[in-house]
Amino acid sequence: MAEKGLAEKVRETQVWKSIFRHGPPNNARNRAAVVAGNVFLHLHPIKLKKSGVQLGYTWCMGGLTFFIFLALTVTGVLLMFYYRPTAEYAFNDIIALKEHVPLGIMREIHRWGAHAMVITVWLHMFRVFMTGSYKPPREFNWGVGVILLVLTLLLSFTGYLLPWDQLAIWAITVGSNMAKATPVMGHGGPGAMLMQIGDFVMVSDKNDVRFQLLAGRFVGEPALLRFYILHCVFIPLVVGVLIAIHFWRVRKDGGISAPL
Amino acid sequence: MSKKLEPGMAYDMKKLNKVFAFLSILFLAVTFWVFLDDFVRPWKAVQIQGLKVKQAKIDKDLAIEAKKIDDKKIAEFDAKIEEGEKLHASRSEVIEKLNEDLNKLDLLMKAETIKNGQLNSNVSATNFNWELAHSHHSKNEPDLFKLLKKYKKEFAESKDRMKGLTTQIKTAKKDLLATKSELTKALREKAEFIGARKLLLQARKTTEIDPIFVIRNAPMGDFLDPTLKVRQVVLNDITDDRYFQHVPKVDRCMTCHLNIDKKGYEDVAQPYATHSKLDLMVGAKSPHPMKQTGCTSCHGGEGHRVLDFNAPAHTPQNAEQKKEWVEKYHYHPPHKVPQVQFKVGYVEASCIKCHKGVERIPGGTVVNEGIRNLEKFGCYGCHKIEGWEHKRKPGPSLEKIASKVSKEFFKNWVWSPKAFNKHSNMPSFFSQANNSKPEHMKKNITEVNAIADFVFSKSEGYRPFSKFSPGNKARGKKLIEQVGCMGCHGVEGFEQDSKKINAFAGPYLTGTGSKIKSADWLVSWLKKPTHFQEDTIMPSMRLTDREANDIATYLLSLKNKKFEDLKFEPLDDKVRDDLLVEYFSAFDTLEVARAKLAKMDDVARTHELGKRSVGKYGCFSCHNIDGFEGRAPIGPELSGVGSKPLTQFGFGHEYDVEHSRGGWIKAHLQAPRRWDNGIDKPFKDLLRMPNFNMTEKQADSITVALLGMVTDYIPLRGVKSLDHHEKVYAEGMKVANKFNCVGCHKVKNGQWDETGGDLLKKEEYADDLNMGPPWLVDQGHRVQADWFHNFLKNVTPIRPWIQVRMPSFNLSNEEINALVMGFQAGAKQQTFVDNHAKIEWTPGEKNEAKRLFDALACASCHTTGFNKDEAQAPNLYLAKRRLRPSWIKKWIMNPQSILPHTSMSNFFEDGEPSEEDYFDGSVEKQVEALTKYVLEIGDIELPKAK
Amino acid sequence: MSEVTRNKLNRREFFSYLSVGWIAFTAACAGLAGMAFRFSYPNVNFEPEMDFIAGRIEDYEEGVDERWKNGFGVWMVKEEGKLVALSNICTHLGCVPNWMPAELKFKCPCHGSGYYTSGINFEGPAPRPLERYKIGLTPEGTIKVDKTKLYRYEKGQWDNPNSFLSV
Amino acid sequence: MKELINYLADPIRSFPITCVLYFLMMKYYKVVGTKKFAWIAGTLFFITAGMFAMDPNFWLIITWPDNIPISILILSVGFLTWFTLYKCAENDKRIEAGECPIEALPENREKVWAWPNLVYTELFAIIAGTAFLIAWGILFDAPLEEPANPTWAPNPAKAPWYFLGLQEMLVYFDPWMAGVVLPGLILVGLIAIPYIDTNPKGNGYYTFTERKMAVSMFMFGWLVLWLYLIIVGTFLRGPNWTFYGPFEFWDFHKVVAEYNVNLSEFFWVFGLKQALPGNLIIRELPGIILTILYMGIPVALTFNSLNAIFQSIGESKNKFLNITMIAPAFKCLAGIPAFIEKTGYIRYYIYVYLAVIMAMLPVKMVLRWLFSLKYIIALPEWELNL
Repeated sequence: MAEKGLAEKVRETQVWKSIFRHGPPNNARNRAAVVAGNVFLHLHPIKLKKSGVQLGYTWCMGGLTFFIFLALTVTGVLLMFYYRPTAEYAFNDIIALKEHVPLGIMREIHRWGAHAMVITVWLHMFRVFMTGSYKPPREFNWGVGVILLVLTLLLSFTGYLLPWDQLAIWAITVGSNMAKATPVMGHGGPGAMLMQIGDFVMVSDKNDVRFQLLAGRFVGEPALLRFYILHCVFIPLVVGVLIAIHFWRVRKDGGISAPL
Repeated sequence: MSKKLEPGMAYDMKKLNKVFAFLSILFLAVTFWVFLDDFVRPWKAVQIQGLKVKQAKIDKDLAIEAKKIDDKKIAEFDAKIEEGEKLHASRSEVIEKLNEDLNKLDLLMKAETIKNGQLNSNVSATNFNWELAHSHHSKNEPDLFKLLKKYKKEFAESKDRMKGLTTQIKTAKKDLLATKSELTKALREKAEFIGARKLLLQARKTTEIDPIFVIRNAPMGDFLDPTLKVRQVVLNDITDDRYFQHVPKVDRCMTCHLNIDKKGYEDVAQPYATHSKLDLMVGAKSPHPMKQTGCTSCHGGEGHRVLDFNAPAHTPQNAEQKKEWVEKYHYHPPHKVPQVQFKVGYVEASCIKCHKGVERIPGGTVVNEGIRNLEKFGCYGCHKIEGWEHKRKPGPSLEKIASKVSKEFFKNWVWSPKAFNKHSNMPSFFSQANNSKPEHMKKNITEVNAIADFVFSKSEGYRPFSKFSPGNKARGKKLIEQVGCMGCHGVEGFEQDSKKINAFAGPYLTGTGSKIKSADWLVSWLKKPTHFQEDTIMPSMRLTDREANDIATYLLSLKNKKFEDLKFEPLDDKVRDDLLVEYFSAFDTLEVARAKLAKMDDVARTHELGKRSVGKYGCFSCHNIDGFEGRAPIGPELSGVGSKPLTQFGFGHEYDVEHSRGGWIKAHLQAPRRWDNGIDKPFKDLLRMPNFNMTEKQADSITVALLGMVTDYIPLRGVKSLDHHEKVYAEGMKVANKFNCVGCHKVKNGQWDETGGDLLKKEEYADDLNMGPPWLVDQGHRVQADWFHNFLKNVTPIRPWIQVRMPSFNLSNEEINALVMGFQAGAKQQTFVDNHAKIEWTPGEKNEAKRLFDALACASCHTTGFNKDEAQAPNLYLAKRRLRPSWIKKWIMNPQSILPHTSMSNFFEDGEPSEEDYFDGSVEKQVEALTKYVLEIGDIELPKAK
Repeated sequence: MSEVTRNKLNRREFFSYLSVGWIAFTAACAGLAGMAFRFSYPNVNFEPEMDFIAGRIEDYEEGVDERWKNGFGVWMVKEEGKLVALSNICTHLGCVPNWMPAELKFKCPCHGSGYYTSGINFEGPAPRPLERYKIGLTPEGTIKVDKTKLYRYEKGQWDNPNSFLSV
Repeated sequence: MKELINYLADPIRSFPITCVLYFLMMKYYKVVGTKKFAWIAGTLFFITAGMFAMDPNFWLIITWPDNIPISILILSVGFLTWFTLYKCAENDKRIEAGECPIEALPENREKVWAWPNLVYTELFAIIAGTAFLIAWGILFDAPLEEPANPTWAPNPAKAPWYFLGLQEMLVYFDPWMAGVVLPGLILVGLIAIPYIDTNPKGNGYYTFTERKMAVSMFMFGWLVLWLYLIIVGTFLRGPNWTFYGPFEFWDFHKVVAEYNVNLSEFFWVFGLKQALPGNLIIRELPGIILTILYMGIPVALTFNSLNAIFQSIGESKNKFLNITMIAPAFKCLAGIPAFIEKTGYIRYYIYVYLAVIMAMLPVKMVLRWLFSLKYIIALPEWELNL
C-alpha cells in the first residue's frame, strides 16, 4: 500500500475530523456537506442555477459590497485602538496613523474602502434593477436593499467627520445644514417660525433635528463623539442586522434571480 | 385538568393573554416610573420657589413704581393719545394720497432694484472677464472693455435713479409719519412714563406658573426650551485635576443660588440671597465675575454636582446649622470628596491660590492676618513653605549669645519662655501635655542643660563698643515713647498702648534688667544694633550717648524678680548617658553604642547631647547656631497642606476635634501635643511641635492661611497676574514688610490691618494723626526717586514738629532700590522728573504769585526760611529737590484728597479759589503759579537759620 | 352555551386582556423609544454663550460703536432712533469687515465688500446685507443681545420688533 | 478647443447635451451595445482622457484624493452601462426572434454546485478586491487637510462627493427641497419601484424592449439626474460654488453674471406694473396657482377626453414629431387609462407624482437658465421657497 500523503494524514486526525465532518469536496455528497455544514458557507444554497454564478450576470457587486463591509469592520476596529474621538486628540491621532503607527495605511484602506463600498452598492442596485430582480417575490428584499444603501451613505458620511480636519467639519457642516431646513422640525425650515408661543420657541437651533444630530448648534466636540458612536457602533449594528435579513431573504425568495 | 386544551397547545390561550396583559401593565408602570424618577429633581423645586422669591421682589418694586405713577397723569396721556388718533383720522385723505404715491414709488424702486442688481452682476462678471482678458492679452480685450464701460455707465445711472427714488420714498414715509406725529409722540411719552413698570410687569410674567410654563417643563417636553434648567458656568481659566489632565472647572451652584450675582436680594434667605460681597466677588463688574471665577474656585466643594443638597459638599458653619440642615435637607457630612466647601469664615483661604507673590491681598482681611501670624510665630522656620524659603529666621541669632544673657537665664528661658515674658513669640517646648511626667521632665531638664552648654560653647566672643553710665530712668521712658520704639516693640510700662499696637517685629520689652547680662551690651545695641548682629532688622535711632544711656537705664530697671530667683536643676550625668546611648543605638546594638559613649569625655558627652537636642527640637530653625547652617527644617512641609487628604491627618484619640482639615489644623495650633493623648510612646517619639499659646482668633487666621496652601494647579491665565507696576510694588512691599515700615507708616488709605500704620493707633497719635509718623499714601508720586534713595541712606528729618524718629535702617542698596521703585510703581510714576529746568514766568506772574503766596499765608506754617516761628509744616526750600511738581499741584489743589487728616488748608474747596483776586480767580493759574513759586525758592540757597 | 354567546364572550375577553396587553406593551415600548429620543438631547451644553449684556441705552452715542466687536463680534449701531446689534461677519466669505469712520461705511478687507452703517451692502461681491442679532431690554433695563436669533434684511425681518431697540 | 469644452461644460449647455446623448444612447442601444462600439468608444475615451490630463487644471481636479473615487465611478459606470446595453441588445435580438433570453437557456438553467463554482467566484472577488484596496491605499494618500477650525471655512466647502448631487440641487432649490424633500422622495421612490412596476416581464434577465419605460426612467434618474450632477458638483464647481470649466483655473475672484428674479416680481412689477402686494399670499398667488396647476397635471391626464387628442398626436406620422420623440411620448400618455385600468389609481398616482416631482428639477433648471427665475413661490418670511 502506498504511503498516505501528509494531507491525508492530517485529514484523518481526530482534531480535523472534529472540525470538518466530511471528506474533501470532490464528490456530490461532500460538496453538499461542505456548504451545508459550514456556518459561513451555508448562506449559499447547495446548488444553484448556472446563470447565478456567472459574473456576466451578477457582476458580483453584492458580494463585493459585503466583503468591503467586512474589510471596513476589521480595519475600523483596528483603527479604534489608535483613535480618540475628542477635539484635542482626533486630528493628531490621524496624523499619527500616517506618520508612525505601524501599518497605519489601514486608514487609507478604510477610507478608500468606504468610497469603494458606496460605488459597489450603487452598482449592485444598478444591476439588480437591470435584471428586474426586484420583481415578485423579491419586492421586500429590494426595499431592505434600498435602506442598506442609504445606511451605507450614512456610514460614510458619519465617518467623514472623524479625521477632524477642515475637510471633515465643513463637509459635515454643509451636510448637516440641510437637516436645519427640515420642514417644521428644523429651525431653518418652512413652518418652524409657526412653532412659537410668546418667548417659548419650540423649534430653534437648540432643539431641532440638527441639534439632535450634532448635540450642539454647530459641528463641535459633542458632534464628533456622536458621529463616532453612530459610525462605529450604531449604524454598523443596524446594517449587520439588515444584511442578515437581506441574505436570508435572498435564499427564502428563491436564490439569485433568474428567468422564471 | 378541569379544562381540555386544544391539541398542540401547552397552555390555555386565555391564560397566556392574562399573563401578557399583567406583565405589560407592569412594564408600562415601570416606564412611567423611570420618567418620573428622571424628572423629579430637588433643584427644580428650588427654582420654582425661586420664582416666588423673584415675584415678591418684583411686586415690591412694582409697588414703589406704582407710587410714582398717578392716574391723573395717565389720563392726561390717554387724552393726548385720543386727540392724536382723531387728528390722524382727520387726515385720511392726505394719507390715502401719500400711500398711493408710496405704492407707485415702491413699484419704481422694485423695478429699479432688479435692474440695478442685473447691472451690478453684469459689471462684476464683465469686470472679471475683462481683467482676465487684459492680463492674458486676449484679442477680445477691447470689446470686453467697451462692454464693461457700457455696463458701468448704465449701472451708475441706475444707481443715481435709485438714490433719487430712495430720497423720494424717505420723504413720503416721513410725510406719512408726520400725519400721526401727535399720536406717536403721545404714545411715546406714555410709554416712557410707564416704561419701568412695563418692564417689571413683563418680568413678573416670567415668574408666573401658567400652562405654557407647565408644557415647557413637562417631562419629554422639556427638551425644547425649558425654563427650569441646570445653570452653569464653564471656567476655562481655572481647571479641575482629573488624572493629570486639567479640565475646565464647571460650577452649577447658580442652579439653586439663583440670585447670587443679582443685586436686590440681600435680605432674602439662602439659597436665593445675593452674594454678600458683590462688589468684590461674583458681580459682573467685580474683579472676580462669576463667569470667570466661578464659585468653587474660592468656596471649594463639588460645584458641578446638583443632584441634591448633599452633592456639592456643603459645609455647615456650626453644630446648630448642621442640625437645621439635617432636618431640612437630610444633610450628611460629605464623603469621598477631595475638597469639601469651606466654612463661611474660611473662604478667604482660596485667595492664596491665585494671588501669589504679594505681601497682602486686597480685601483678604482674615487671610492677611493669617499670613502675618505665620510670619509672627515663625511657622516657616520649622515648616517649609513654598516661596518663604529665603525669609530671615524668625528668632535672634545665638551665635554671640554668651555675651548677651547668662547661661542660667538661658536655661530658665528655654524651659518656659512665657514665664519670663508672656508676650514672647518663643513657644514652649517643655512641661507640656505630653511631657509632664516626672521621667520626661528629668530627661527634658538634662536636655536643656546640654543645649545651654552646647550653645554657649559655640558662642563667639563680643565686646561692646560703648560703656554704660547710668542715666535718667524717667527720661528714658519718655524717649522710648517719643522716638518710636513702639513701632516694633511692646514695652513694659506702656501696657495700654502696647496692646493696641500689636507690633510684632521686635520682642515685648519686659524684665530686660533680669535678662541682659551686661549694661554695656545694651547701650551698644541701642546705639548701633548692627555692631552686634550684622543682619539684624533692628534699626539705629541715631541716639546720642545720653539718650542711649537713659533708655538703657529704663530698660535695665525692668526686673523680673521671680524669674531671676529660679534655679535650674543641674545636669544629671546618668540621664544624659542614657539619652546618648538611645541616640547612638538607633542604628546599632546597645553594646556598640555604649562603647562609643565610653570613648567620650564628660564635656564631649554633654555637647553631643546638646547638639542632638538642638537638632531634635529644631532650635536652629529659628535661631542661627554655629554648625547648623543649611540643615533642613524639622517640621513637615506646609506648602500643600490644604490639599492633603483628610485621612493623612492623625486625629489620634481626640474625638471632639472637628473632623476636617481646618478642624485639625486649628486644634493643632492651639494644643499641638494633644494628638499624644491616650497613646503610649517612647520619649524620643513624643510630638515636639511647641505650644505658642495662641488665641482662638490667631489660630483661626493661621488655619485660613494654611488651608489656602493647596496643590491645585491653576493655569497661568487664571492666576492673578501682576502687571509691571504691581510686580515692582510687591517687591518693594516685601522690603517694607521685612523692616516693618508698615509698623509705623500707613502706606495706603483704607483698612488698618492691610495697609500698616500700627503705631498710629497709639493714643496720642490717634487724636492727631499729624503728630504720628507721616503717611506714605501716594509716596511714590510725592517724592523724587533720587531724593527718596538718598533719604533712606541718610535719614534727615523733614517734619520738625514730629517727635517720633525715622530710624536709620540697615538697608542694602538693593533693598533701598526695591523700596523706592516699589513706592514709585505703586503710584505709577517714572523714575526721572526734570524739575531742574529754569522756571519760566509770564510777565507779572511772579509778582502775583508772590502776593498770592503771602495772601494764603503759606509761611505761617512752612516757616523755615521765612520767619523765626516754629515750623508746623515741611521746609519749602527743600520742595524742589524732594517733591515732584505734578504732585505739588495735586497737593495744593486738594490736600485732603490725598491725606484726609492733614492740617494743610484746602485753598480750593469745591474747585473755588479762596482768594479770588489773583489770576482772575482762575484755579489752574493760581495752582500753577504757586507750584512755580515753590519750585523756584528751591533754587535759592536756604537762608541760614539762626 | 351557544356558539354565538361563546363568540361574544371570546370577543369580550379579547378586548379585556389581549388588547389591554398589547396596548400597554406598545405604549411601554414607545415610552422606552421616547427615552432614547429624550436622551439624545442634552440638558446642558458647553458651547460658548451666545448672549451678552451690552450695558445700557445711555451708553451709546449716535453712530457705530465698536466696544463689543472683539469680544462678541457685534457692532452696536444707533441710527434714526433705533439701536441695533449688527453682525460683523461679511456675508460674502465670512471675513470681518472694518469700520471706516471717515467714510461712514464697513469695508471688508478680503474682497472689498462695502456696507452702509445700516448694514446694507452697496459695493463688492457681498450678496446681501449684514445680519442683525436679537436685541432687547432686561427687567433691570440693561440691553441683552442674543446671537442665536438672526434677522435678515432680505427676508424683511428688520421690521421685527426684536431686531432693534427704539431710542 | 479647451475653451469650447469649458464653454460646453457649463450646466446650461452640458445638461441638455447630456440629455441628448442619453436619448441617443437609449434610442440606438443596439448599436451602442456591440463590442465594436465598445472598442471604438473605449479607445476614444482613453485618448481624450489622456489628452485632457495634459492640462494642469484638469489634472489637479482628477488627482485630488477625494475625487479619485469619482474617476473610478465614471469608469465602472461607463463600462457597466455599456455592458448592460450589450446584454440587453443580445437578449432583445433573441426575444425579437422569438427565442428565450440567454439566461433562460437550458444550459444556464442547469443547477451547479455552490462549492466550488460560487464559493470560488466569491473568493476571487475578495482576493481581487483586497489587492485592489491595498494598492489604492498605497498609491493614494487618504485626504487630510488643516486641523479643524470653525472660524474660517475653506472655499468651496463641499459635502462628501456622493452628496454633491444634492448640493448641486441647492443651486436651484432651497435646502428644504434639495436637502430634505427630494432625497426623501428618492428614497421612497426607490423602495416603491417594485410596487409600481407591475410589468412581470424582464425578471431575471437583461432586456430593454420588454420594459422600455422602467429602464429608461431609471437610467435617466441614475445617470443624468444623479451621476451627472455629482460630476458637475465635483469637477466643475469651485469657490463660491461658481461654475469652472474642466480646464479653467479655480480663480477665487471669478464672478458670474447672475441676478435672479422671483416669479411674483415678474408678475406684479413687470407684468401688471404694480407694487408688490403687502399680503404674502396674494403676492405669491401666481406661483401658488402655477404650482397647483403643475401638481394637477397627473389628475388631468386621467381625463378620458384628453385621451383621444393624445392618441391622434401619438399616431401622427409627422417625421419631426417622431424623431423628437414627441409622438411616442403622447402615445404613452394616451396609454394612461389602460395603465390605470391595469394597475389601479393608487399605483398610478404614486408613480406619476414621483415622476412629476422628479421632473421639477429639470423644469426648475430650465426656468432658471431661460428666465433667471429665482423662486416660483418666494415666501422667505416662512422659509418657504420653491
